[in-house]
Amino acid sequence: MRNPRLYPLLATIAIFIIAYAICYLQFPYILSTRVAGNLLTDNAYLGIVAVGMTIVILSGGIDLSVGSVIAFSGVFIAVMLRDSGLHPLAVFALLLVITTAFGAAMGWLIYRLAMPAFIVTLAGMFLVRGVAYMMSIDSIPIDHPFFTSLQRVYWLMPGKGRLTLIGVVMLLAFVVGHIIAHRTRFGANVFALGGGEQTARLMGSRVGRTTVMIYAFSGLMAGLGGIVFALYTGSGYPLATVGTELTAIATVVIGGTLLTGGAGYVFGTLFGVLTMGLIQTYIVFDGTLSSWWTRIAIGVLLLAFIVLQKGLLRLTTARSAA
Amino acid sequence: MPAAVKRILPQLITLLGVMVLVSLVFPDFLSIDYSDGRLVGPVIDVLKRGAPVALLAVGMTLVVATGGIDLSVGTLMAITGAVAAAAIVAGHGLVLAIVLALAAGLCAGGFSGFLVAVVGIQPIVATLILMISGRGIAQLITEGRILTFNMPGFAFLGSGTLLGVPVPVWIWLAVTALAIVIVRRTALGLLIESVGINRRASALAGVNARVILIAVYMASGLCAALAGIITTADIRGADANNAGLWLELDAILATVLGGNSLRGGRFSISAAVIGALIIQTINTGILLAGFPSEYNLVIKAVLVILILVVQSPSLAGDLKRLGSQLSRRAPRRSAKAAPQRSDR
Amino acid sequence: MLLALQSLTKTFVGMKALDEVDFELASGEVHALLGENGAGKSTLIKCLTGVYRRDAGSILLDGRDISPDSTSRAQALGIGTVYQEVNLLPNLTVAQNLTFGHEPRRFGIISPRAQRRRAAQMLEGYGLDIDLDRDLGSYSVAVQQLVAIARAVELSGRVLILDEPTASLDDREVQMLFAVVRRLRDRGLGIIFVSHFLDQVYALCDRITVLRNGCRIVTERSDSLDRVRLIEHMLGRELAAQEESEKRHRRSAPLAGEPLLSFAGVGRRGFVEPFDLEVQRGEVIGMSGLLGSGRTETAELMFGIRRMHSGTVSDAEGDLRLNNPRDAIAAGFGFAPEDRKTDGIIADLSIRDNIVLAMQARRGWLRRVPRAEQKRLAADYIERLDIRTSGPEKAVGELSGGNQQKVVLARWLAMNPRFLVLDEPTRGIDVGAHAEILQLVRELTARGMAVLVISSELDELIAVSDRVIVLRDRRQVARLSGSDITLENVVHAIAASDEHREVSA
Amino acid sequence: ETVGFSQIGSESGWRAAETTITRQQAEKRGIDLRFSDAQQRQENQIAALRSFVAQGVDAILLAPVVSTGWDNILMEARDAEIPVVLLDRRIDAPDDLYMTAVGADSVHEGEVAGGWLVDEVGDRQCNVVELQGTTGSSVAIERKQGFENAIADHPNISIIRSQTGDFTRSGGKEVMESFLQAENGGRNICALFSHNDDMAVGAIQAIKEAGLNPGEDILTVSIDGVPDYFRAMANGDANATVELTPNMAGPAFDALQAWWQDGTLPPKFIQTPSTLYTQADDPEGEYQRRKDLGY
Ligand SMILES: Nc1ncnc2c1ncn2[C@@H]1O[C@H](COP(=O)(O)OP(=O)(O)OP(=O)(O)O)[C@@H](O)[C@H]1O
Ligand SMILES: Nc1ncnc2c1ncn2[C@@H]1O[C@H](COP(=O)(O)OP(=O)(O)OP(=O)(O)O)[C@@H](O)[C@H]1O
Ligand SMILES: [Mg+2]
Ligand SMILES: [Mg+2]
Repeated sequence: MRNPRLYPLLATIAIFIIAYAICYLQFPYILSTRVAGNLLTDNAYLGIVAVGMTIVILSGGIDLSVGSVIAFSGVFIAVMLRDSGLHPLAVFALLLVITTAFGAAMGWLIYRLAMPAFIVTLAGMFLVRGVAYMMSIDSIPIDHPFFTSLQRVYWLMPGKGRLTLIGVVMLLAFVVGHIIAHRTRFGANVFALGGGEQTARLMGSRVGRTTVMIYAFSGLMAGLGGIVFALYTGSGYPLATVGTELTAIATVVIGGTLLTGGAGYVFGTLFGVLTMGLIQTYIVFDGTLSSWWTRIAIGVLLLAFIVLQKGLLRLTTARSAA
Repeated sequence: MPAAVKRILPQLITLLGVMVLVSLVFPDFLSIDYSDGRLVGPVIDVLKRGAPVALLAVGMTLVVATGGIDLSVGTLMAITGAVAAAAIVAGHGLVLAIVLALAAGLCAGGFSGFLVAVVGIQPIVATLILMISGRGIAQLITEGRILTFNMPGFAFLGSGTLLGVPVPVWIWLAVTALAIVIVRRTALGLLIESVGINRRASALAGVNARVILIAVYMASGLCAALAGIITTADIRGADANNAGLWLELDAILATVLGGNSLRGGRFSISAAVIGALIIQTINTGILLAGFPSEYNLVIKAVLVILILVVQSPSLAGDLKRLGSQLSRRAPRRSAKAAPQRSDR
Repeated sequence: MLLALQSLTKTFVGMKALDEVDFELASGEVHALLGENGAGKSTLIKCLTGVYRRDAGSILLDGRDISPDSTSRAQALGIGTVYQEVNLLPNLTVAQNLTFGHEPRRFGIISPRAQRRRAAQMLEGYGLDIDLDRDLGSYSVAVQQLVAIARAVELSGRVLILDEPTASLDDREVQMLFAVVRRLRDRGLGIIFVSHFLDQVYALCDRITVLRNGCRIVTERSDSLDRVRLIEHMLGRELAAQEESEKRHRRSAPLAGEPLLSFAGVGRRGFVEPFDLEVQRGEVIGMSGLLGSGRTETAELMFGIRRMHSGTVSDAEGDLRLNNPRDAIAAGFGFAPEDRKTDGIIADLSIRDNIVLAMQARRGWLRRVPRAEQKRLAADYIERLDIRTSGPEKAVGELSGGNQQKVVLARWLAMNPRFLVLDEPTRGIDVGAHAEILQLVRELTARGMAVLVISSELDELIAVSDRVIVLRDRRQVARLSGSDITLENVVHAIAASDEHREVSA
Repeated sequence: ETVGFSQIGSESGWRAAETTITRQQAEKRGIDLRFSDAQQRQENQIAALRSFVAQGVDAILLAPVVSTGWDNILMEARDAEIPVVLLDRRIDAPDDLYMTAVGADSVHEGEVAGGWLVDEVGDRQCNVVELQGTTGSSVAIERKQGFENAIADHPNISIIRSQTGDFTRSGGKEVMESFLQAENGGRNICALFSHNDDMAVGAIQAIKEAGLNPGEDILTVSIDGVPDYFRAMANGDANATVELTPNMAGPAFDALQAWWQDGTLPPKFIQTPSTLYTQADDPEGEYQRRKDLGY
């Protein structure tokens, strides 16, 4: 491979394939389309949010509010469908407008106050979950006919696996995210910001505008992730997806994106998400781990992935330098 | 005004402001009684309840000064608390229990530091790993239940009083003072700052960046261990599932409210500790005010955002510029420092 | 007038960087902006392009008032700029850097192929043979500098601003740059050129404006302003003493006897070919070569920044282990790196802290350098190196480029090493300080210190060195000493192809 | 037979005991239990259920973290003809989607607790402070509801302060401290109602440290029946608790085995008893009986 930029991505993919192979040796059933379909469906909301998170992290920022935004979205959809009589599509549109605006507002604060994104989005995280509580502290089922029919859309793959609508939405989100990050001027500005705000500014990048757009995009993706999550669970619950932001960050990092910004690939994140999903699936298939061993196993496997990736990278860069 | 005071002035003012605000919704906030040889009152509660976050903030400030972040501290509280409780339940003495807990904190911090400094994993991720799996380790020690113990000596660390003041307050005061002395009376502060601002240039100047990095994470682990001991002693039991849950976020928040930049560099421990007190004042204020609990998060978030806006340096710059524009109307052109965009 | 600045004023906390400066740029001229380190040149440029918000004054382009409030605005107005520190993005590819902000697009989607083609066009005429798809950061400062220039040239419809563009270029690149600049001038652009190399200024520029302490001193045609008067304008004092010291060419034989250090077969695969070098006490070794010939790499190997794969280093006492910079420092080495921004300064720390840093690191964290001692050192070096600052507590990042370089030098001088490696020590340093630094190097060697100087400025190298080593393709190809050190010989050795190996002694 | 068990997590000692007992029950009956811990996340539970379905287990035990959002996955299980038994909490779904639910009625628990207080104070004026569970959790909402039902007809009893203690011991202690501060050093408080025992244990410590006598100056009533609370009762520091048995798996396995044997369908809701324990019910003995159950 000529371009060293691709190494982290390739390392991620290689490790995912190796891991899948190892799981397959132990539980052959893991290679069925059923499990593969589940992997996409179960991680759809995470993947969508992770696309937004990738863009944010590429710019050198971070967005801790996404987990709360998902929960808020669910509650919002549930409450609106219950109380307002609007069509679900109208509710979705309204929701996306709200979450995008919320993201934009955070971006504006980050830029205008020159505050670290970590803190502004942390406050945002409290705020949005708080608002979700205020709308309803109870969990609310969603049973609009259009909504439930959306939930049941899937294509049956050979081997009885289901490729669900939300799984497809996630894959589309990755395609769109890839184009935005790697093929648009906005994307170039994101990378520039990640490379250094000062420098980006001197090169003529409009930092303020870019920052606002980045967090708006993340808000949009979190809103979309919220819709997908609502479809997935069919309910709205203010306590849902606590800590999802950390999982999303972990997937982005496993996907080979540098947390310091400026380097990475959106498609790497897809493999990060799948890797996380694989870890979960493996643990469920195993079925013997107690609560605490589950946690320890997740941590250890994460560490193993990251260290392996580091090692692989070092090996390849050393080889290419020689 | 001495530089040290000037540095923490914004935080002090904010703290005062928050206290005034709380006094508005709960007029008795500032009242302090003396009964049974100890001081009681909401302010004392703030000082005492603020102990864990204040302690975490001390360690977090050092980590943040190197440009890192430590997400594992909340989990470390659970681990160290579990270690202490398990030691006590197993019949070991007070001293051994404390020593084991502190050692566990040091080891765990050393592990994070190793991942960051030697393996080269980014701090958020390195400590995230411990944050996730560490709680499993703590649960492993307690087997998922609350490990209750009965040892008045240990409980004293959490709920005792000394000279009328709760022991946790003494502990965080002492640790803060000690940390400040260590970093400012030696060259450690300078070395930490230089590594945080430019690790490569520091290494080229001969600074042992690796050792410094590992050391700050160990310090953070140690602070977390103390916080864990206090929380465990306070409820006389190790609650592996809940001890320190999400406190790392409060600690980071405190550090930032203390005016420390998450990008690393210049830091102030005392300001971070005041930041912790600000957060605790808000928390206690919410409890005292008696709003329904579903409002807790919104109130906290709004206050935090408000404080961030008020403390924002660029906002101060804008105000100054506004002022100088006004005064420019006056005949003599006053060329007051107009902060440039570049110092963002 | 193409561009006119009228009574531009800019104040930083506690100091006036620009004081009612007037400046005019005609179309079709190259206008040099000169002055000592910290005179305000870069500040003027940054006010002009909207990086800094000016306090007062107006900026007219074609007689119309423009007030660029951001660099993107300035670019849109046709003002292209190369800032003093290379300001490109190391994490983007060369092609992305070149086309940043005006990538060729179809339906809003960037086409990488067109992007590459456009980038290749932009780089034509600079003699660079580089992979456009690689990260810019993987190239040397000089390459980055050329890329930055190519980018600015492309962006400048009306005005091109070059702030010390030649600081890290060698002769060949400089000539290429000049050819490009002249072409643009003939097309009617106005060009602002900042440099401390007066030869280049006289070779290229039509008019000269001198700044001193934020005030404009003079603007004159370059053919009517002679060199001595120019320098006097810059320094604000008579030159006599200065010239004296320039002339005093000391090339006494280095103190003979046991070598201070000997490097034997030191090398690293794919990095630096094994080489031998004996360093004598009190000598100045110059290291010369083209861009990318491996000079910096050699220095990094010597200082333990990269581990060597072969060879030994020894002094009178025996072998030295140089696994990292700390080992090297313990062995009495010092190293002032080429890229001061990333490898040298700790931007947010004060001048005092930066100067004592290496010393403190060597003493260990427990034994703090006493405060009084720190203050004395800082005051001492601010005075000796003439660091322009409002005080020792100013953050180094706020100093002008040349003054930052001096702080890095001071850090190592304070260590009093026995072997000091200076990689491009005079980059971005003004005439006055330039002479002072060379003078300092001589004083140091007189006290027994050995110095290795890497410099692209051959005149300087020849003036100061007792011995010159020439590198090509990461290999030592020539060593010159004594009277062999002449411009001609050095240039010959640098340029010679492999048949001319006999030059090497 | 293979049974998949999707547990919420291990957020409390009670939960840990439920897990322990479920494992014990499975072992006793020779059932191969596939355990999956969801770390308090519904999405993990759904994913685990999908995996169970994919693996083709014979039955699924589900302790749902939240009451809504199960329709789809339960339908998948039904399509695969895998019976699902809900443990400990009920859900908001058509009841043909699961076989049965084993659990206590949280509203009823609150009512029992409230009823005890009503009997205890008689006509005395009584100000109650309430420690809520995690905001938004159905248990907290329902226990609060039940308690309020019980005191609704007794104007002499009123809840004067109510805050969340997150079901944790330290939360209970911290919130109780602020209650004491806010209510005149606790002198205005006549009783404490806590949504679980862990918080109550913390609150009891706070009351003691404030120089008051829990169990006398402030009556305490709580729900769950964990060992530490029984010990507090034995010491006279606490007054009453409503037990929530952690043995949900026993009845669940009974129902499953009956169904496997001859296809008998159990009732849709198997309610476990919500027994009230007071100081008169040999708390020390209850403590001894429970202390090794993994709480
Ligand atoms: N961001 C800043 N904050 C405070 N002071 C500054 C800042 N930038 C520049 N200065 C000060 O303004 C003065 C002018 O600096 P400037 O960079 O314009 O000098 P220069 O002429 O470009 O020098 P050099 O030749 O060394 O590049 C210097 O004294 C410097 O210390
Ligand atoms: N003209 C060029 N074309 C392609 N690559 C180059 C060119 N110049 C430098 N490089 C690359 O830049 C890298 C860094 O070179 P290095 O900094 O060692 O050179 P140097 O001799 O120290 O020169 P200088 O210090 O003047 O930049 C080299 O590995 C080389 O591959
Ligand atoms: Mg300059
Ligand atoms: Mg070089």
